[in-house]
Amino acid sequence: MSAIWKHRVGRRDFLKLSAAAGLASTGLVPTGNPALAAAADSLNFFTWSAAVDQVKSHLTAFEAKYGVNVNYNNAPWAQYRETMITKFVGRAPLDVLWVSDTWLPEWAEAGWLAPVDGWPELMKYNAEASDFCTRSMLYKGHQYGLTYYTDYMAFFYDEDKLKRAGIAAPPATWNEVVQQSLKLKKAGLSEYPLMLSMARETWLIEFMSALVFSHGGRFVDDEGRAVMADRRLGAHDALQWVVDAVNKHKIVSPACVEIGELNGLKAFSSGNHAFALIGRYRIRTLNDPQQSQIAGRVKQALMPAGPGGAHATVGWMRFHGMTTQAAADNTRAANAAKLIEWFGGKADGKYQFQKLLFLDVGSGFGVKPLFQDPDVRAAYNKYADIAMVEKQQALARKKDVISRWFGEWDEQNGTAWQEAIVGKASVDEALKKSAQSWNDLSKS
Amino acid sequence: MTVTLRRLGRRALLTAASVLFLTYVLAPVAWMASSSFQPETEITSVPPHWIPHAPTLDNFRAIFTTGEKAVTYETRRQGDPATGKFIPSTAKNLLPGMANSLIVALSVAGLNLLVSIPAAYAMAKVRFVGRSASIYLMLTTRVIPDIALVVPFFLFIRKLGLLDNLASLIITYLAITVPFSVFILLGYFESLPDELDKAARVDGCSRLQALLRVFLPLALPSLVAVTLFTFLTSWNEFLLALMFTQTPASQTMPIIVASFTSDFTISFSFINAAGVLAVVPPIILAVMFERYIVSGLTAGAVKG
Amino acid sequence: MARIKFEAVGKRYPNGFVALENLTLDIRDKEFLVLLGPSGCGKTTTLNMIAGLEDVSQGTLYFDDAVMNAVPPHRRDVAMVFQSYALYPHKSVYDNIAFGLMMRKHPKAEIDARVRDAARRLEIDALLDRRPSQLSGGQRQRVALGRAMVRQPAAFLMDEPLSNLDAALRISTRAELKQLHQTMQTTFVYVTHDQAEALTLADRIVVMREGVVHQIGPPEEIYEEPRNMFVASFLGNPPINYVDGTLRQDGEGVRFVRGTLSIALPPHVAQKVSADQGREVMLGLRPEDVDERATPREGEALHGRVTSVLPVGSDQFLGLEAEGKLLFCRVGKELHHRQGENVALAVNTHRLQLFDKASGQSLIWQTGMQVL
Amino acid sequence: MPPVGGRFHYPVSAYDQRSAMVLLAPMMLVLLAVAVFPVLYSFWVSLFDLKLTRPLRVPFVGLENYVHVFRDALFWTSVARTATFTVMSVAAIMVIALLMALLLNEQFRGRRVLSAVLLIPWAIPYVANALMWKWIYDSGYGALNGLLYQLDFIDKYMVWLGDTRKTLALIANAFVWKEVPLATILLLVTMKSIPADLYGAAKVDGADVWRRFMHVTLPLLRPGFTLVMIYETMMAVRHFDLFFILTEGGPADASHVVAWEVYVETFRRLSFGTGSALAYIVALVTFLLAYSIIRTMGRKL
Repeated sequence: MSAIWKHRVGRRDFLKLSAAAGLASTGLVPTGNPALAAAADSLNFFTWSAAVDQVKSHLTAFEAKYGVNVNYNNAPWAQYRETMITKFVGRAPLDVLWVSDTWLPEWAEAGWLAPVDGWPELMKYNAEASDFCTRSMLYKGHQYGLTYYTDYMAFFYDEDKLKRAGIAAPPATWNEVVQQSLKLKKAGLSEYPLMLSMARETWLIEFMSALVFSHGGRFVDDEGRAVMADRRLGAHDALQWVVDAVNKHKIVSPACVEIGELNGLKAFSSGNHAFALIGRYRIRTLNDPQQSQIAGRVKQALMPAGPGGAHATVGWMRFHGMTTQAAADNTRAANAAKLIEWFGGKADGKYQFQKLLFLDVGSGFGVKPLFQDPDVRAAYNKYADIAMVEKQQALARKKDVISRWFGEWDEQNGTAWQEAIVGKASVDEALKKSAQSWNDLSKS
Repeated sequence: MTVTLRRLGRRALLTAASVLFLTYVLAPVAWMASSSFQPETEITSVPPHWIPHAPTLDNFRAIFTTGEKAVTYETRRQGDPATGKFIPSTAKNLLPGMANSLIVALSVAGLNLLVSIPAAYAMAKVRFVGRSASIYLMLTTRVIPDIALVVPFFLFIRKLGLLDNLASLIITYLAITVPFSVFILLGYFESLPDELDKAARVDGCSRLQALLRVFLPLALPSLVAVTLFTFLTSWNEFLLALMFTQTPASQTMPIIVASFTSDFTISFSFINAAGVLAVVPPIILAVMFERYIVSGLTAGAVKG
Repeated sequence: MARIKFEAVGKRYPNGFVALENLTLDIRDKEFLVLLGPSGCGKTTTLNMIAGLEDVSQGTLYFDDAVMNAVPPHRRDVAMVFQSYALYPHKSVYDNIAFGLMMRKHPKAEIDARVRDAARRLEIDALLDRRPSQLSGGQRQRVALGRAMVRQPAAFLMDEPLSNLDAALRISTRAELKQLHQTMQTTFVYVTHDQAEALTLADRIVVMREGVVHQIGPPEEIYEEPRNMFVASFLGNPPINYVDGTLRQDGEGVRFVRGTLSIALPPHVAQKVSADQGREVMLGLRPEDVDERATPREGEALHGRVTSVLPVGSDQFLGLEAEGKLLFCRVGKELHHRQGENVALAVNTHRLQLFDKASGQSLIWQTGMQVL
Repeated sequence: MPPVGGRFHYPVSAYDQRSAMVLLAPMMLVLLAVAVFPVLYSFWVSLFDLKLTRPLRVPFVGLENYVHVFRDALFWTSVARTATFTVMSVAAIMVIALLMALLLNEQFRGRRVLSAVLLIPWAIPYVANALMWKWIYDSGYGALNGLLYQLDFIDKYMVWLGDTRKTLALIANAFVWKEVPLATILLLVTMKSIPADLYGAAKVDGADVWRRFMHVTLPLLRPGFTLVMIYETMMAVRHFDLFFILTEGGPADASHVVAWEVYVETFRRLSFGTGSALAYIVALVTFLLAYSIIRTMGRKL
């Protein structure tokens, strides 16, 4: 039973229940509840379940140094938004958490996240951070945290397969992707040469953005108007290309709508494909013999360009944020700031965590000085072409759909794209639908 | 002659049917079990190995050997949280999750008996104003879809500050179990002769005493059935748990298992291992208490 | 020890069915009262009301002078034997018998003494450790009796306790019950639909039908002086013969006439009906009330043709067709009638019953207490 | 002093009434608190535009949420999907359950084993069931592909859950596999209740096995079938778990059933107002079904 009592189920709660049972209308507006108020001398830190060991090791050091104990928990990335929102509205004790750039407006507007620009010791790191990162943490002129990691969508290819198909250079345009894929197909080197994950999950928007940007299109213009349905400026070319790749050229598996980023990664790493759209940092895994059957053969090329496009791709930002409930309590706020600095800034004068993440997981960092770090360069050269990495990074763009209503729109948009891919709707219909829901939501 | 022929034919037919039957029911489970013993490299082989060539216990080991030791820079696993074998870092949550499920299931089963027995007895043996009304209430609540309860429950649980707390599950599971329990018991009590009740009361039992001293001992089989159902229902429940729990502190087995599918690093064989662990307890219960379950199910369902 | 009094008691169910109508009945202390009637006549309802198992929806029920309407069974000092015996399947015979005393918190030693004593008297002391499922019907019935006996209740209620026993056992148990009543010195209320049981056991019989009491009285009175055709025909086996006809006034008195059949009514009857010249009536003739040896005198002769001869050992029954009516008569087994032969029997006119054809009420035994 | 003669009072003893109330109190409390109140409350909520992402502004909108739901094309899609899923599943369940019941109704060695094994699908959690089938259907390494490939039914691995034409049927299959045992048990009970002499009589009339089945078994199984049909319909209409784990309503809207729509509306779009409006509609529909249950089953009251 102890577990129950640990969670403070007791006479108290049941009295509360029976009392509340009588109330005809429990308030629709949340009210705080003492039962779950956090102890001031401890912090609640919540992340999605990535780099867990790296986080833990870095936390151990933190606790040792400041004597603040930290309750660390994590949830799968796929359910992270739902989980966090239920925690916010449930007033669960929570001080520091990982935030994805796409959720910032929603969470800031709802008053769940607190700006951290009141803390000079945190702001000072902006000087050394790439301004893409800093911009991604801004909302309405306030900065909401410090970096966890930043990365972009990369285009990988299996050098070996290309050679065997007699292909000299990786594709520079999406058109070449088709040509080369057909070649590979004919050579029997791969059933579906291009690995594309189009399953409805949190990753989908990153894949779609990469495709759209590299085709020189936009979902939304700078004024926040939906242009995705626009045949010239919009996502039309990108989506049309995907639809053809699946249905006309058959170079992308029709199963792509059920394959998430992770299974895509595994499929690619087990050698089923020749090309893949995957988060840049995955190249470490892909070239690690322990985890990949094509280790050493995976190379990065610039994101292919669409007719009207350059080689642009999408970049994303994940960062450490502070909750309003923490900010409201001086001691907790102070500790939270310490923790954010420890992870997002320097720990003991070094960008410990950023480096750790890079060395162990390979995930990209937004702090420029690390590029000069010898260990980092050494590691990079082991499995990647650092020049290419930086070249593509320069072409990475912030998602243009980040907004208060992103969460809701994402649902609609995901469905729309899939409908087009499985042929239940035309490209135009799909994009019109998506644009429609954007406009409705932006008015609400 | 023809008789023996027919008997032979019959036996052949029955055997064939039985084989089909067993295949249909067992094959999927068997495949899950087989997968759970395969290393990641083997499980991704095409076509699949129906029987593991290099059986391994790694997946189960990952679940059972999870000391919550402090991780330092030195002791950390390098690479992704699941270097190499794709075993999710959350593997260690499975056992606590099962513990949570156990606590919830036991509490719900207990509360069910407490609440349902007297009610069922009253409905079955006492003539009182509002009897049929209460039976209707019970029958109606029995068919409220859980999905329809989610929103009000959520707001309500939040109001009580019980989100991410086992209590929220225990309370809400009553909604989906109590009507069924009452139903089964009602059916059973009704099947016991009224004269027993009368005899007991003439012998000096109050209503409560008649229930405790005479009916309870006689209702034992149905009590077992009810306990089993409420236990299994709570042990298997997914939707409400998904809504009301967010951290391993309160997440039950189904949630943890489901979370593996959407976790960063996913191992097919590991998920199957988790699946195997999830099905073992219910299967044991089901096979052990088959008799009670069948009788209970029929008692519970046949009347609607 | 108790006197049980029903005062204008009624029982009506929500669905409007009336189980009992305006029953007024005074059960004397230590009396053996039998409630007799066909199923659905309200006898069991009446019994359950005494036990407190059914609620009195109208009127008042007294034990001695205490109003019992609202007193639940476990606060009434009554014991009951059920038709199905309703033994507790999960308890041993001993515990079954002891249960009532336990519930009433008697000291252990006393309980034990009483249980063993009762067991001895019922000759089931060898069975005390058995479970009901291991007992024969007769043994179960005894356990049920024992369970009630040990209580030494103010009232001892029995609901068709013998109906699940085979014929032989039933007869012998009757005697024992009678004996039990003597020794227990308490009020017995006994429900049955078997008139023979009623006649043998009762101090008084209450004949009921469709929730209404038709007659209350000692067995012989009920048998000899039935107040109406229902009572007359419910008791007696084979049942009383009815012949419909008219009353005819003549010189020396009143006669019952049907075709050639013409019977002179005895004075005590005649003077009751002297007024009713030409009235349509039913003549009730019990099978045993014929005298086959005496050559019938005029006015008491019953002529008929033998249609069947049924010897029953002690004596025999004749099926007799007279005036298009089939009558049954009991005659001595020494005479030898053959089918088809014509006989003349002497009717014992003093034992005739006479009813009004329309109302079915007796023209001989009117009383004020009928409620038809 | 109780009434002597005269008017009737309701024929229930005060004592029984009291004790019944006491005995019922706990259940009543629970049912009111966790079933009746929430249902009413969700109606109350459905009258507000409640968005969790906008915790501080909760305007009253009357029945607008319902209008919104009924105007939403996706809602009607989900209704269609649910209907298809339900019909497919229930039909399949009845057929398979009938066959299994017929088998278990025979007397032969090993029958006990079968009936014990039968309970396995019934007992295991839906989550495990879902994972199991997801893995079987896996288009890359799944058993289904493997088997069909080895048996030469297909020359290359196929897409299963990802194929919008197959999705619902495949999910239904997983559902059926788990629901069949209960249905079988219910049918079996009804079969056992068929008096043997009826078969005897039929035999005497010279009816062969098939005729006996058609003219004795099937007709007398009707109550069992009705029961199974209604019960399983209820289960199918509200089912959620499989859709969550197997397809998340996709691909596109191929498996976007009502239950999933409710989940998305509330916990993805975080719009509790419309969410509970939806939920309320579902509840009402189920209540109608419930009513038909009580009617059809003729539960004597």
